[in-house]
Amino acid sequence: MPLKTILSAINSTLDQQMEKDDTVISLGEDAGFEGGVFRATKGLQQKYGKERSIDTPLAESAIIGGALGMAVGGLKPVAEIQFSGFVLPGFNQIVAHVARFRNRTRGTYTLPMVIRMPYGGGIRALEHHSESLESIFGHIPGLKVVIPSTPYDAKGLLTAAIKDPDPVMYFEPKRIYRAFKQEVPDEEYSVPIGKAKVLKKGTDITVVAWGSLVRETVKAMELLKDEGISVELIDLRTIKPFDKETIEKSVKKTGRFLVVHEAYKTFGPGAELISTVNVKAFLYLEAPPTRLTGHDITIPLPKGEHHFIISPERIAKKIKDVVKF
Amino acid sequence: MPLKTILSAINSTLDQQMEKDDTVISLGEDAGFEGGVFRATKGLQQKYGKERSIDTPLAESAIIGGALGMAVGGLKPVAEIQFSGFVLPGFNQIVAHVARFRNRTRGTYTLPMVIRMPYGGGIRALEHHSESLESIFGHIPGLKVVIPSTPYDAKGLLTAAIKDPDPVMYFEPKRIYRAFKQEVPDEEYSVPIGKAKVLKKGTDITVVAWGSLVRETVKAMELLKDEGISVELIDLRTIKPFDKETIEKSVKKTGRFLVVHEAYKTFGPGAELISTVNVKAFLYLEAPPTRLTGHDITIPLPKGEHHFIISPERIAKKIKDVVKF
Amino acid sequence: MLTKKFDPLKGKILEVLNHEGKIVNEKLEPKIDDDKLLKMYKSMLLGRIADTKALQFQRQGRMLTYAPIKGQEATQVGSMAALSETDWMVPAFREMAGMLYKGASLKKLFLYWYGNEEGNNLDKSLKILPISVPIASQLNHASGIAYARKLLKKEEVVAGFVGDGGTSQGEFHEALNFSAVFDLPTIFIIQNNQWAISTPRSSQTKAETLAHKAIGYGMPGIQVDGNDPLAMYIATEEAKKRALKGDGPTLIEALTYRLGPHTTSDDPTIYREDKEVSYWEERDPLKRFKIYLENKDLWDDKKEEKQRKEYTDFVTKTFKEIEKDKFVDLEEVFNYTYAEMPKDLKDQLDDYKSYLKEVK
Amino acid sequence: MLTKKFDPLKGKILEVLNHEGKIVNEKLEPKIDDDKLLKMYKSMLLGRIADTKALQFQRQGRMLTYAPIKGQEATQVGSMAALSETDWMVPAFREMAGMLYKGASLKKLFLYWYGNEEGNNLDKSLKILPISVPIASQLNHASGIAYARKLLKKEEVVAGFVGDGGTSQGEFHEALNFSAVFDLPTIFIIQNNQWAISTPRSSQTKAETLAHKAIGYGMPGIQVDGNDPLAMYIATEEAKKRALKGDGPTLIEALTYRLGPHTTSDDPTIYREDKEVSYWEERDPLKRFKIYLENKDLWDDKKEEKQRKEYTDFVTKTFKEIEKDKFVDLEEVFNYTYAEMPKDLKDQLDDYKSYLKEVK
Ligand SMILES: Cc1ncc(C[n+]2csc(CCOP(=O)(O)OP(=O)(O)O)c2C)c(N)n1
Ligand SMILES: Cc1ncc(C[n+]2csc(CCOP(=O)(O)OP(=O)(O)O)c2C)c(N)n1
Ligand SMILES: [Mg+2]
Ligand SMILES: [Mg+2]
Repeated sequence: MPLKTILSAINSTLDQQMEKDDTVISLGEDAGFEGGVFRATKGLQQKYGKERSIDTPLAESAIIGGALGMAVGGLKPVAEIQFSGFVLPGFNQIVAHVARFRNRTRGTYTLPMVIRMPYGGGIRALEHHSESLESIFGHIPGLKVVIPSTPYDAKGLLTAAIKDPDPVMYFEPKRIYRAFKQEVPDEEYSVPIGKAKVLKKGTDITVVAWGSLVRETVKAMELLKDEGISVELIDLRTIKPFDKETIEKSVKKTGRFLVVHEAYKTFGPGAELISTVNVKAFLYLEAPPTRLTGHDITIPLPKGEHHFIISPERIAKKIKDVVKF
Repeated sequence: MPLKTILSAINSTLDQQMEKDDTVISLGEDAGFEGGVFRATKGLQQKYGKERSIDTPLAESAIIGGALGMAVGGLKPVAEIQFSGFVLPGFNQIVAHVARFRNRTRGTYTLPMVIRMPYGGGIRALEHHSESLESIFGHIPGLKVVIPSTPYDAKGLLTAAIKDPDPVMYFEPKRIYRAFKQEVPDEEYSVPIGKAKVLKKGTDITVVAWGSLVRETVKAMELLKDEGISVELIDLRTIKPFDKETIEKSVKKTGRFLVVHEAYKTFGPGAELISTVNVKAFLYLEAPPTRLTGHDITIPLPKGEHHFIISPERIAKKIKDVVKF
Repeated sequence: MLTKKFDPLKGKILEVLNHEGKIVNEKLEPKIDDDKLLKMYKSMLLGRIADTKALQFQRQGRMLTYAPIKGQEATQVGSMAALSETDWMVPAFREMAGMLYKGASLKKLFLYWYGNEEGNNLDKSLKILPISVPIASQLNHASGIAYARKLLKKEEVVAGFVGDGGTSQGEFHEALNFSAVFDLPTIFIIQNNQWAISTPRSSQTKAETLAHKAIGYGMPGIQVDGNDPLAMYIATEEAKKRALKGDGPTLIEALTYRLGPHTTSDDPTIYREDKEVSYWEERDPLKRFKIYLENKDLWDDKKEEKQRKEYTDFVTKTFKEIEKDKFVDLEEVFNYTYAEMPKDLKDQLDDYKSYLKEVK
Repeated sequence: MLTKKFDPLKGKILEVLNHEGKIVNEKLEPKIDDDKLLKMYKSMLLGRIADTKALQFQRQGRMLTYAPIKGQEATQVGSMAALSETDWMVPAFREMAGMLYKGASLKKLFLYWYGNEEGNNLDKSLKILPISVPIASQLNHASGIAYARKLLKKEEVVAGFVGDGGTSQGEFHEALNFSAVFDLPTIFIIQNNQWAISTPRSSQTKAETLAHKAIGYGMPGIQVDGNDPLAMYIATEEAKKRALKGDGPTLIEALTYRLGPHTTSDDPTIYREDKEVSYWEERDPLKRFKIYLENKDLWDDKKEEKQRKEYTDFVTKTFKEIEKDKFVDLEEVFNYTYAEMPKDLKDQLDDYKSYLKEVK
């Protein structure tokens, strides 16, 4: 099996889906000829032509609203937004239309479409290149939101997203785009949307993370290996609709819960997971369900970013705190 | 003291502030000559002229981005968005700029500006006229978000918002725009941003609500009056930064917590309040902190809206459930 | 080319049938067969009658907000008549007459104004998109559909509607640019009815005409008498030809007027003068089209009376039927969020159902 | 009026100083005093040298992303030189030379590219807004400032910058329309450097020129040789006069070229040909301006050499200083979210501080 990074897994998955299905197309700013600023769509225009691997004008509403129209018109568009911070000009299209078309028309018009974008901090980027806005999209009925943390899942979730009859927001943890390689099967496969993955079994505490923070949590577990704490690590993978069952089962076993995310704290994703744990496992809780999150400040530029980014050390410390509560 | 509705309190507060301070101006679609579709800005153009009570072109980014520029240029703009559903085309300006200008320039440029908009359902309106998106804005560092539920607070919070050195999102519960009158002092006063209000003291359960649901909760308490349940009702008033102390104090006393909101459930405002209660009062909790919220479906058109809107009966039932846990 | 001959930069406006029902430009009179002419007129008439009734019903508190079309029937029907069944219509929210012409059922259309999503559930074969409330956003959908159909080698065009107010929105700009860049088979039709709620066209933009805006996208633009169904017909017909040849989109500014209020919650007397309204009442699209048909011996007062009565009965009956259809089922409001209901949403539905059972 | 004389609809482009350093239109040569001419040239030179050094530093991994300005100096300096100190500059992110001319400190400007918000903390009296990354969004700010200053009866104009790619964004449209509707004293300057990352101008829009877009807003538009500082100067000067007379905004399309990569993470050889680059290298704005100053006896090779050395030292020194300034304090990243830190945010800061203490 070939070894792939998350980025190359995304690239080859797009290639595979466009090869198998003529109605799958890709569009975005600089996403055609040069293959996108991260090269996630590299080679697609050369292989499938300008019409199916489209360089669009610089206009996110047109990209997303256009993709909606393409889906209505019989295509399966995969739209690339250059960085998640630049999805904002297209926010109206996503919330007012993409999320609602099925319901608005009582199922007459459905939108098999994917909106891909790199997200998250830690790459010493300029302003607006580091946001984690997953919970905002997770709040909107009608959207699905997925985030892979491995090359294997990157392929499986993207395949599932493209085949999904409904719109899927596909966030790419750009910090680990090329961080490591993994064996990724050549044949087509899906990772089901809505299913978390227990990465490591444990008995003392349940830790949920996604995207690049899965890797940071694994590092934290390394740091803790002599502490005698048995961590159960769950990669959430789908933010909406997320997998309550897996979390519930785990917390009922461990009695302790920590969610780690880079998104801002207040009204952020962790709050929802904690509230869910409360309902599903309240009587099993031995400590308050806890979150370790980005601060409620605009994610700083690189010279201050380390104050914001969540290190393995902080995760390790937090795990200890919760276990000792 | 004159009796005022929420709507007339808003109108006269704008009038008072524009009278006192030449730099306060109002702008929005149809907000000038005709005084807005709800007449919240009625009479201002006639009194202060077209330049200070502005009819803008139909373009929310221009309204919000324009207001930002006006604030930089020395004015205190109060921008009206016709319905909260139509703030979405201006979302980029709010998140990418309005929320960030102070931090981006390390305090050189600050934005004394207000973005007003009617929000919420229950008025049998067309699509996009009923959303409750407060938690999305609450998630963004740099924004303040307030929601009055009475004419008195409508004035006090709007005054505070206009005088605040930072941008404030001011959501107006249009369902109760004209629902009742209250004595509202003529003189200028502020209701502090960030402070909740205990509307009724009680000992069995803490219920937090805001906007039109405060009124519905009061009705629920009427329904419960023979049940021997002592409810402590808190009107949150400020969504960001919200008043953790008042909630903490209350829950430590009652041991039970219910938050009621019309916004969608998942990744919604209630999750944050519950998570906060968990941290602040975990050991005092006698039941899982609970939420009663809008379903995770696009808020339906009027013929189905009753399935979504939260009735006093449902609130009463939920209060009983939590108390009986 | 009409767009050359009636260059907005030269102050030209395309007119064929003037407000007195006279052909002012014989060479341009389109050859439309009699059946089609009658269908056009009847759609306009049905639209007009439904509009009038809707306002009555609304005043009686029997209907929700409704956005009247009175005065704009020719813009809508003239353009839709130039398209084929296989072409697409992407409406804003004030295109009832055009939708009727294209085959939408009156009942469905008014189910929407009665507050039921089912009203947007038009037969897919009609190729009419649902009503779009967020101003101008639908134009990007028009571009996208046009892109898809072109790529799939379908000989179809897409007509996207927007108001004069809508031309100020960023999405107007992005959509027109997108269509132009890719030479898409899109036709953008601005219903310039002179007002956006209380905001007059003159406060919306300093552009001399809205057709001028085409220049910024490198596409042809034309100003058309929007109360003249024949002018709208030929302008759209030409745009369609251009689109199918691969020459890209066209911008049509239809000069028309909203004779009624913005919506039923609007009071236009606050912001506009009666004499403006009467000026435009004289330019009523139905009046002139009726004369045209009469001159062709296709129509007369008797037919008119009969048809009016028939439509009035039909509309009243339809509205009454709609009124019977009371509330939407609980399942309905949950069922269409996703193809398959996620477990959590199912739980929410079940919770709510048990609540309803308990309190019953 | 230049905008009449050089009507983009007629294919006209405003040029004064051609690429060989010859005045091609003597009547239009502006009377700029010698000091100002020298200040203009020096700002361009400083910009060029800083740009070159920045690319070196970046290649050595000592700087973050940086957006080079090489080739666009005349557009920026020519326009800024026509404004007063009291006028406003609303940049996108590729306007370093213009910012330097207007008085921004090189150190601050590069603190930003080294990843420190302090780099945007320019002295308020400079009236330069911070760098704006979300394409075209800053133009709405320009309109708003212009509105405020006009209302406050200040005799000031606001220059808003955007790239050719930025003209596709909805915010471009909304801002221009807003300024035009209210006759605001705004000057919109498109730095058409032919590329938006890998996307050429021709894929951005079908408009014949970007100046054509002015027509859709009813404002004057003009295409200017953006590598000609004198042409940029007079175009901006006229726009300023018009703005202060109350006649509203102007759109200036400056034809220029980005000689470097889009940013330091971009490889332009992927998408464009060397011969295009050499074509534009011949049209280097500094080269021609130097000849012009030499012909006026204001400059010579010796001065050039001296000045280059001085600036090279200054830039190197500045960059090294910046490199010393290592990380931003923890307090700094929290302090400017609000005027007063809300209790909850203070708690987050304190929590984090205690964590840091504990792990130390
Ligand atoms: C994005 C957005 N902002 C505001 C509104 C509220 N609104 C509804 S109709 C309308 C005026 C539309 O004017 P125009 O485009 O001329 O269309 P007309 O109503 O005249 O048909 C406004 C402001 C909206 N629907 N969408
Ligand atoms: C809203 C938004 N979308 C995408 C980007 C990413 N991006 C940064 S620069 C750029 C190209 C800009 O081209 P142009 O406007 O011509 O300016 P130039 O870079 O040539 O100066 C893009 C797409 C962005 N900054 N903002
Ligand atoms: Mg209109
Ligand atoms: Mg460019």
